[in-house]
Amino acid sequence: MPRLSVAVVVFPGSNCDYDCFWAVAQFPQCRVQYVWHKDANPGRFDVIILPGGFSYGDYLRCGAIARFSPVMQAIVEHARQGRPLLGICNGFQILCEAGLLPGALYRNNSLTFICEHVYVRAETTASVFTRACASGQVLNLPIAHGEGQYFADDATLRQLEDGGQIAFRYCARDGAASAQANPNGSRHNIAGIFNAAKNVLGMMPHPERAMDARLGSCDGQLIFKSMLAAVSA
Amino acid sequence: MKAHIFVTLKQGVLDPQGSTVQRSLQQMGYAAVQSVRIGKFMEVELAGTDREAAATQVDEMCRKLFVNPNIEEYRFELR
Amino acid sequence: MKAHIFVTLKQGVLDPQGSTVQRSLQQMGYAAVQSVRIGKFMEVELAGTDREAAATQVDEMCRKLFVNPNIEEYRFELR
Amino acid sequence: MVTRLPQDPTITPAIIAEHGMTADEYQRACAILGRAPNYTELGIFSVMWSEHCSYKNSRRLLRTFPTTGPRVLIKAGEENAGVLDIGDGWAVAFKVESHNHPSAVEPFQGAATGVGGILRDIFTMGARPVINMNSLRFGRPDTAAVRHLIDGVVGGIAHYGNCMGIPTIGGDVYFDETYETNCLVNAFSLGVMRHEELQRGCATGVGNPVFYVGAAGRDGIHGATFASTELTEESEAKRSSVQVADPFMEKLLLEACLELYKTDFVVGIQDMGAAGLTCSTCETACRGGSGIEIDVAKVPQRERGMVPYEILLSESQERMLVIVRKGCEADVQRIFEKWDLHAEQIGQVTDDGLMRVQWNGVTVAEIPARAIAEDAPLYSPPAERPAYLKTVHAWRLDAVAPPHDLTAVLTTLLAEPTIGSKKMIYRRYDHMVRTGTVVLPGSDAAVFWLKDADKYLALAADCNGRYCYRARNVVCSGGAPLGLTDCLNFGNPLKPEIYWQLTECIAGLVEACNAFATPVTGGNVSLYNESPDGAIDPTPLVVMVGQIACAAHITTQWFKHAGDTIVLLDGRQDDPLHGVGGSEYLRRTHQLKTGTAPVMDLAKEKALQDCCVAAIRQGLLASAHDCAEGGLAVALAECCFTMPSDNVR
Repeated sequence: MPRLSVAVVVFPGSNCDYDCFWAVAQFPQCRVQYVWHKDANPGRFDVIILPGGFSYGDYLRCGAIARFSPVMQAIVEHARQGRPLLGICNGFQILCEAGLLPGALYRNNSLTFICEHVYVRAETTASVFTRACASGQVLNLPIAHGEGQYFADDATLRQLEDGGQIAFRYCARDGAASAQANPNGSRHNIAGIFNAAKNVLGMMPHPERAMDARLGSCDGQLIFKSMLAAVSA
Repeated sequence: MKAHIFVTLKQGVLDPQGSTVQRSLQQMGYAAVQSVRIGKFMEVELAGTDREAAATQVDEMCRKLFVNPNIEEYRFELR
Repeated sequence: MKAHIFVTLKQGVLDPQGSTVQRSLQQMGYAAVQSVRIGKFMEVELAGTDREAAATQVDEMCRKLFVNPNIEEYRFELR
Repeated sequence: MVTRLPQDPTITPAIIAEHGMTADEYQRACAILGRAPNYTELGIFSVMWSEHCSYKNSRRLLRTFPTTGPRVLIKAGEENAGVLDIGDGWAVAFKVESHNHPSAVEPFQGAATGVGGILRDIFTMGARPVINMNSLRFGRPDTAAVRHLIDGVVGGIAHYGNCMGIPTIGGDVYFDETYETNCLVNAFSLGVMRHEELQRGCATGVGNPVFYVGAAGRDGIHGATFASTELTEESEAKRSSVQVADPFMEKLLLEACLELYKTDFVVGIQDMGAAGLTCSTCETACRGGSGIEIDVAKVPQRERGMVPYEILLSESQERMLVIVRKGCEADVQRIFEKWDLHAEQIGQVTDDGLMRVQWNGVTVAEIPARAIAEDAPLYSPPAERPAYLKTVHAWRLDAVAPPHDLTAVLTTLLAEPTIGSKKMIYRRYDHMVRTGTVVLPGSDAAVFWLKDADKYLALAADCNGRYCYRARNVVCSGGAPLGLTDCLNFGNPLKPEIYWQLTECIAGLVEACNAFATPVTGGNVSLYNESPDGAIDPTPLVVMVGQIACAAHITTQWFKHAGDTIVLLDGRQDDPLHGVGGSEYLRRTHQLKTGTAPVMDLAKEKALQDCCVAAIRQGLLASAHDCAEGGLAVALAECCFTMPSDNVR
């Protein structure tokens, strides 16, 4: 079975690159490597991951500067060819800034950084990233962000809802997407979205931090399992 | 030459910082305050004196880098 | 009545955000950019039309809440 | 030959005093030089011999600490941080430092730069920082001013740690009137490395180039405890004592240095903290037994027209001094450029034992490196037992009526900000990045899993202003103490009762360290913590680092299954006050800060802790919790409700 090539892109200020590398390395069928943001042609990969962190110190806007890095051209091409591209936390912000995903992430309505475990509901299993989940399954994943409030205008939101492009919603333990379960004020409790072709996923929760019972949850494995199963199928 | 750029959140986009500041001002007794919106103010110093060229460049910088069109709008002045 | 308030870092105080944005603009090919300083811009809507009273109130708000006197300075305009 | 710059003011007794130096200290400087110092040299002597850098009023006491042990690789005081072996070729470097005064002036930036400074002390040793903790002391959170201070300090610590991607996994916070106008911000960091990756802060190899990474600004010059007269109107107008933190720059600096350590281009490295370039040059030369020559005109400057005095004493953040192997200059430059950092060669190592500073072809300073780094004047001011202790020790239990409603007392204690949950604080810290935090904040000790080494560390930071012992928290989590670092926060040492407090506290710590065979690996002393109505309570903070043999031994404080037996291990002496002396109960229910603290029988305490660890290792314990503030009742309550699964929304 040919090994799957997975790239973890490193921007100046990324800090979850180590955790993403470790998460993917737990799957023997994967060959994972770091790709430096200044590398204009890093080569072909089966999967690309944009990790969390504070790319360029999150100055101006989270991900505002990272999107101009030389590596972005290859990432856009990777997405255009329909291969899986996962942006986590700061990675999600970079995908929005680069126009690969609609809408924007901005300051939490509590105005403070929040790091805690939350529940999110998988809205569809018809995607490369969630096919290993049961429909409507509630996952226990940690969040850690200060600018995770998702915003899109009404027209875009309608398109996301109708197109089944909403990947995860913040919810309570029983799966109810209530306002009380919304940690940052995101519209429609959105925690993660797909592009139209559903090969690009941006999500604020950190699946790479939920890969081991010792860390409090293994639910993050479902996302990596789905992605790798889809690619090797 | 100096460019003063003002980047503010679009109408309809909730401004958590602005509403928090508004509430605390009212608690501090400034009843006259009706609304507060907070944005970014940038001073960019540019070499050269050709106002035409500077205006185009600053506009380009705004659209490319300074502004996220989903949630922000901008205006600028050349000094 | 509207007050436009500009809060900027004092001279000599390091502006990490400004210098990072300046470097990125230069890497994007905007060689004319010599310096970038980023501060806050606030629009405060006030009831009433007495410019005198408004000016004193806004000045007070700046000193009490908007500005960190250790590292920031401010100016405002009434529209 | 050292020259006098045209704009240098002539040195008068007033200027010497303004530099915080006594007449004797000035004479001592002249003796070392064999002549009078010029203005720049006066600045160098005054900052190197300030209390903050030389510990002149506490060094003699610090020397009594036990600092050796089988695991000690780098002893306290030898380098920027102590280093301990944790087995299989792995080692940890850790230390705690205070940033109290800057945080009182500007809470956010003061606390943030405090974190930045302690991180540099760790990665300058060759270690990747993987754990941050902090210990904070504030006044009562009942006023807007204190709440603003808390928000700023917590915000600054979160900003720096989160941006650097280093988890802040524990610490402690106390709220007491004594800290009303003098908050304490003690920042701790721990890094991990292979033995062979250890870096030294010494300049060796004559001719080896000296590189300056970062840029100098005028910030922080007043921060080095002295003022100076007008040099140029531009410098005076712009000089600000507030330093702005740039964690993004430090993340680049960290990654560049760690990449550098994988090569053999580096001979020595030291971060630029207090006293900036001055301290890093003379200390590296002193450790290397060599000399160092630099040209400050080559130092990258953030502001125009800086003079040698300012460049040498600038305390701008995020800077390193690197001594490079001759011939590897270009290789080192390439690594720093990859990370968009500016590295400039400013001089080279010499063998004349001197620290020589050039500026545009003129020698502006020439001082024996070893003398200035190590021969600071040391003092033992008079100590005198404080008068208030008489009344404290005379206090009897029957001075207060026993409480009739115990439940009300318990609920008031649980509502105490010092005892209550700190979730609203640690929720703002990313305490999960690097996927190693196996016991989240909220338990006795934080437990971190070093994945690459597959080893577990238990860490606890605490100090009750009235009495303290930290080994218990580490033991309750299943760990055995390895070593500790301390931050001694006291008032003005020239007041006899304060110096008595410092002397007694250090003696107590020495006794406990010896009893538990736990070495001190380094730390910090912060003196002159005073408010208008007197000094703060003595606050000797201790951060204990322990190691847990295997995952199965990890123990948390909350009850696990109904029906389990609850056992109280009680090592207390026969205390007439039954532990009520100096207790939180007395403080909050009766507004009394009195009564002799419980006397600790160290042998009994050691036996108690050994018993607890043995029980854990035999799998007998489902949980273990130490009785601290609030006593037994609060401890039992905490065992019931701190189970994390309740924390998920």
